[in-house]
Amino acid sequence: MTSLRTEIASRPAIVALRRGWLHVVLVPLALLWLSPLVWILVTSLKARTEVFDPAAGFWPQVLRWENYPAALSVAPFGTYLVNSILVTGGILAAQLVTITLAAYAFARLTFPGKNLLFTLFLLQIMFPIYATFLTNFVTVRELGLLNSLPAMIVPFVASGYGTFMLRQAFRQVPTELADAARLDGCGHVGILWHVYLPLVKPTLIAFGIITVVTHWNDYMWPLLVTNSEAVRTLPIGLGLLAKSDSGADWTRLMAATVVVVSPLLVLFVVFQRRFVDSFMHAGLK
Amino acid sequence: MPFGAPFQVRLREAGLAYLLLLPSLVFLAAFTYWPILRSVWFSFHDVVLGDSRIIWLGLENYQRLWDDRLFWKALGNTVFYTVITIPVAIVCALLMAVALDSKLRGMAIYRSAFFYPVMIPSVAAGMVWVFLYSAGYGPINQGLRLIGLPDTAWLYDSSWALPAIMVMSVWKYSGYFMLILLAALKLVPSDLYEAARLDGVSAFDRLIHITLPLISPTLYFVAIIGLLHSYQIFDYVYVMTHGGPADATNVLTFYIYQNGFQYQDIGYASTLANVLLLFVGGLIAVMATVFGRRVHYLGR
Amino acid sequence: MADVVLQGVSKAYAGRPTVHAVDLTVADKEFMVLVGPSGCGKSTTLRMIAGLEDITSGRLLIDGADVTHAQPQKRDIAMVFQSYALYPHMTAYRNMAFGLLKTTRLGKVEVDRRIREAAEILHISHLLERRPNELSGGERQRVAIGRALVRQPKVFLFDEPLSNLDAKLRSRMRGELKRLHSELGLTVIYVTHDQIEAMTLGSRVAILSEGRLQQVGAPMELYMRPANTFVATFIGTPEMSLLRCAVKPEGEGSLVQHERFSATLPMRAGHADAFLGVRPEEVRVSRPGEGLTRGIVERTELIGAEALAEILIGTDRVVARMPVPEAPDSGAEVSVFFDLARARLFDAATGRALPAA
Amino acid sequence: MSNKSTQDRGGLPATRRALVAGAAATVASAALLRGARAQARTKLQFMYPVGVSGDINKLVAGMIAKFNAAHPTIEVEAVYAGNYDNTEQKVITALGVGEPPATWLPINSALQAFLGLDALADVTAKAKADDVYQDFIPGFLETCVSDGKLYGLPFQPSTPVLYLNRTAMKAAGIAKAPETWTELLDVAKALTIREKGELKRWGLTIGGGWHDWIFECYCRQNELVPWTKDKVLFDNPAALDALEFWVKMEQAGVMPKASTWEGSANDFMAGRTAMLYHSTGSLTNLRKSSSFEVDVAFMPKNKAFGACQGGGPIMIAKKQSDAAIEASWTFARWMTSTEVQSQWGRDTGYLAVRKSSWETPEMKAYLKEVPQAKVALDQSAYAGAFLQVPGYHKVREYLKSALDRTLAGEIKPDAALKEANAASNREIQRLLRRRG
Repeated sequence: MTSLRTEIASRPAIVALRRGWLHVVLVPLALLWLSPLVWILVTSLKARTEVFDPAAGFWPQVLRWENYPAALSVAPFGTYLVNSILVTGGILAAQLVTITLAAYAFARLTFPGKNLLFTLFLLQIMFPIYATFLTNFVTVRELGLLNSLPAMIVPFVASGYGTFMLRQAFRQVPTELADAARLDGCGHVGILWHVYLPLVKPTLIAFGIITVVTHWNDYMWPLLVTNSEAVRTLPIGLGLLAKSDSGADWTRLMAATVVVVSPLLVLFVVFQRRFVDSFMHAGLK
Repeated sequence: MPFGAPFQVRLREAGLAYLLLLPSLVFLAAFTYWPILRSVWFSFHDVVLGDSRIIWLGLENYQRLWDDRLFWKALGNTVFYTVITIPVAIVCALLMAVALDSKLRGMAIYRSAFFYPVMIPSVAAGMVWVFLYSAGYGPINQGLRLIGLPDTAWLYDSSWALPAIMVMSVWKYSGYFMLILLAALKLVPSDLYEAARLDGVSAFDRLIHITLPLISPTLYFVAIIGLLHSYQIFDYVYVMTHGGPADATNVLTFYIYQNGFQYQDIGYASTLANVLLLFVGGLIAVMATVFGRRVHYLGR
Repeated sequence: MADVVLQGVSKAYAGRPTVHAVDLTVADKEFMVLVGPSGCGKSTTLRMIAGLEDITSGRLLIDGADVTHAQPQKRDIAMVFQSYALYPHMTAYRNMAFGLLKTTRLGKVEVDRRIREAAEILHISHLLERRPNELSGGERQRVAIGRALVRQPKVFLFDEPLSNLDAKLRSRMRGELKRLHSELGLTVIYVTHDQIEAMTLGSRVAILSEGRLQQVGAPMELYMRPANTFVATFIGTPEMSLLRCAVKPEGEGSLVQHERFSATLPMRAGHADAFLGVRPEEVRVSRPGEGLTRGIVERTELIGAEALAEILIGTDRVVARMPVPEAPDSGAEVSVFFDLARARLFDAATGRALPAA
Repeated sequence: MSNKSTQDRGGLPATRRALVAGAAATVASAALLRGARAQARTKLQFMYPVGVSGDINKLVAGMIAKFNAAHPTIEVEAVYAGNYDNTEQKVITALGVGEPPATWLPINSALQAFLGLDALADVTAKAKADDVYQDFIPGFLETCVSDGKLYGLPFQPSTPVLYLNRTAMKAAGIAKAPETWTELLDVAKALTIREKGELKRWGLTIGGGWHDWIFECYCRQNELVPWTKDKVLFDNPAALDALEFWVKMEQAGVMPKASTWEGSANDFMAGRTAMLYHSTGSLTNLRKSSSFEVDVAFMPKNKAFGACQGGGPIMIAKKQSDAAIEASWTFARWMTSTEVQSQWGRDTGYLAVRKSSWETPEMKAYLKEVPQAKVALDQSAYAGAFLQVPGYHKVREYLKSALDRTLAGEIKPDAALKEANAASNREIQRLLRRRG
């Protein structure tokens, strides 16, 4: 077997040809995918009249870095950034706690009503807030949480999706490890903390990425439940620039977009290998 | 007490389980179950945002719904969007993942290129695509002109506006699905491919007969995620077209929003929301019965 | 005194019993092997001793204390798992230290001393900073044993610890385990499905089948005097041949009447339908004309220095073991002798040995 | 937020007058006692939308800061609430829990909706004691009037105007803006460019998303106000005639079937359309972002000139203490003062509501530089309020859908308008029934 394998792999010409062919397909596709980003970057550095002037060409005449401070002065983006971090971080932290506990119960404990409860958890996957935002809004209002950071966090504290993902991961941990830990003197909490959590780290990271991306970019719910600048998040700041009646102010909108997108983008580019590995080891099945 | 002790042990375990589930259940009850129940209850009433009076209507809202041309249009749009966009995005993602599932130079660049749209806020993405789609000066039309295609005002045209949003959704989410599928592909044992190659199986057949069955659980998972993300279309409609032209892009979530928040007609909006719940629930049920059994997924 | 006493220990899942009232006493410093085919309840029994499964009924005493419902960590036991169950995210050292730090109040220095000492004994001192996935199967095995050793528990439990090793390594580890047991004076309860492993390792062996304890005894005792047909056929390779016959008392001994022969055995037994049990080395084959009876050689098999011949006697088959040069050709008619002084009888209805021991 | 602290200081359960006196005393004493100043401040919330461009947020913040600095007894907190719809929804939500903002800035069409909720303070008397009736431009003031009573002060009125690409017109040899529908069609034809059957430039675009607003202007140009307080009149022949004219322009190939509000502005700036119906509020952005000369003209007339008001007034909540209403009035008055309005108009392109604002030296200088800014003011002489019926949101959607589908050729104009009319009136009736 091994000799065959090396034989196949060691035909460099064929391999090179195959890879070359792939690049021929992938390079244009990647460029296609990247073109909106390029457009965003280029536009963020243009003068206002250049955006629409067909004679102006694709590249800006002069790089207008001043668009960035100008965009950021429209709204208190610093406050928005802090709020975005607090909200996204708050949701992530809360979810990690709730899903860990719940997933452990579903993966490793026996109790009456387990299947029914699990189905109830899955129900939330089917009916995310976009399907129930209306009544959720009423609830949040009644709880007196409108216009506060918690209003943007509480509906997302429990995650059927995360529970499900983590339960799958927990089930893949050999039971013998839990047994060994029990003999080593761990209770349920000890087993969870010392054995399960370290072993499902990739799943936690993968889930973390999904959560952060979702809530960092959420527009609708934060817009509905916040009133004052003190509690608003970055996408609302973008909305300020985007949703004006006279047409968007493109240069500044794009500058603001770059600012909002950059933190996640940089994180991804730097850690992407780890991200992919996480998705891999998370073994999403 | 021969049976006492194990019973106690079991009791303690159940108690612990409920304790662990409690935090989740509290929040699920408040922000998932209660809203669903409430939305059912609202749908039988005349409820107006900002007014505490609630008037019993019986089935009147459902009657209205039945006669509401725009509702049927929105439902049709939602179905169209969902059943086309998800499979297309998954196929795109699968092809990307298969292409990237080898030791290529520039892997990191390709991966980033395909994944970054996921991280762009939908408000911003929507605005950018409004520009890209513009007739005449829009980059997409300029590109199409190069290959000799006529200029189209994508978002102004009632037959193209929804497909245009769908194309953008594919751009936005394929990378996400790709990443998940890529991870699954890497777990397919390579000797299976080698065995197949020795048997003279073509690359396409390898994809169909080896890769797909082996990653089918992940495909199923991705389909579910896709379904959930299809709600995101609200953001695009809200930003890009506001439901127009001629209601061509009005989808259920947006129509619920309009009724609930613009028209303050909570009762009717709840009725619509219930239909959406049924639709999504039904779609998941269909997926579960069609694929679920084959991929051994949800059951255990 | 770290003895383990099982008194009528039973286990039932959802009302279905899987282990039936097992009574077993494991003496201090004894190497007790639980053996039986898969599904016989041996692992469940071990896990009940460990406290990983609750005991449905019966009592478990370790060192005289009733630990029937005690938590695992309170039982002062250590266990080596089939898959080793090493924590993948910890180094070998941390794996060994983890339980020690959790269950005892030992200082870091003492913990370190114990680990170094165990590592020395197990020849894994150079592997301590590695993680399990950087270790070979045999090395993992040693770390797993080391993790148990450092705890210095009253009882060691082994759950098929060698089944994931290749044949060569397995026999080496067997030797090591034996050495450890005798050098360190451990009390060991060891589960395996491999009867050879059981026979070579155990100071005593307990055989289980279908959740019931069949026989407990020293390996040779089990081999020579099996309590029933199950034990008789489970122990020994190739297995004991059973010939259907009728028994009746005759003088000091008994008369055995087979369809093709009759013989007198030195032991007394009552009237019964029975099986005559003979092991391959108790069968002798010679040219036709002599012997107790005749048979047709169905096939012969060469295994190294010896040969096995399967011989048809009436409707029964017996297996004979002999030096290779003496092996008859298949199809040949041969005379057959049995070493009747060592042969045993089993009641055909109950399978129990005759006369009842 | 209402001014709870003031109310508490006014203290005793008493008649309104006593409360006013108490509150006034509090305010007065607070002004005297510097130490107590912070506590005595009346806190007001002001919810506003962004109608025009991102800068509004900044401009409003600046104005509020100025106001607060000048008024030691009042502290206004400005809340950006999204667009007009979001603003209205937020106010209504807050009304539902009994804690409305003190003041807010909705679109003028929402007047009936808020009156239906009994949410608005009647400021007629205050206005009469002031110079409001003298100095405010009557057409703007009218948008806040129902049954002869005044419910707010117009703050940022606008009307649609016709934007023209002057450069393109010169190239086509057209000297002046079209003044009648017929001329509009001719000019649009002349400005439309097709190459080999493919469209390069539209002659005219009607900004989508608000095209129902522009449609009402067309109705008014046919001497029809297509609504009364409790019903709409979309099936009126004058409305049908307007829609048929739109269809005629579409079929002549000079105008796209549909557009979006932001998209049509982009199209104009990019030279994709030579003429554009859009809000006067877009003037600054269109002027600054276009690479050609932008001109503004009256919307062409048919039987008459006609326009309707967009933009919104500052409204004051009824359910708050008299002191808070008084403070809110002070705020609304300041926001609509001569200087502030002059500045606001110049910064945004919205129309200053006071005659005196147009006479300030700054405004005069600005008009010299940007004469286009005057057009909307002149046109507003022909402008009335926009669709002030209950449930106007839904009515707007019905009408937009009818217009869209007609232009897309899915339905005939008369059938479309009849359907929209029936659906709208049913909805209005439903809401009126609920009000009892």
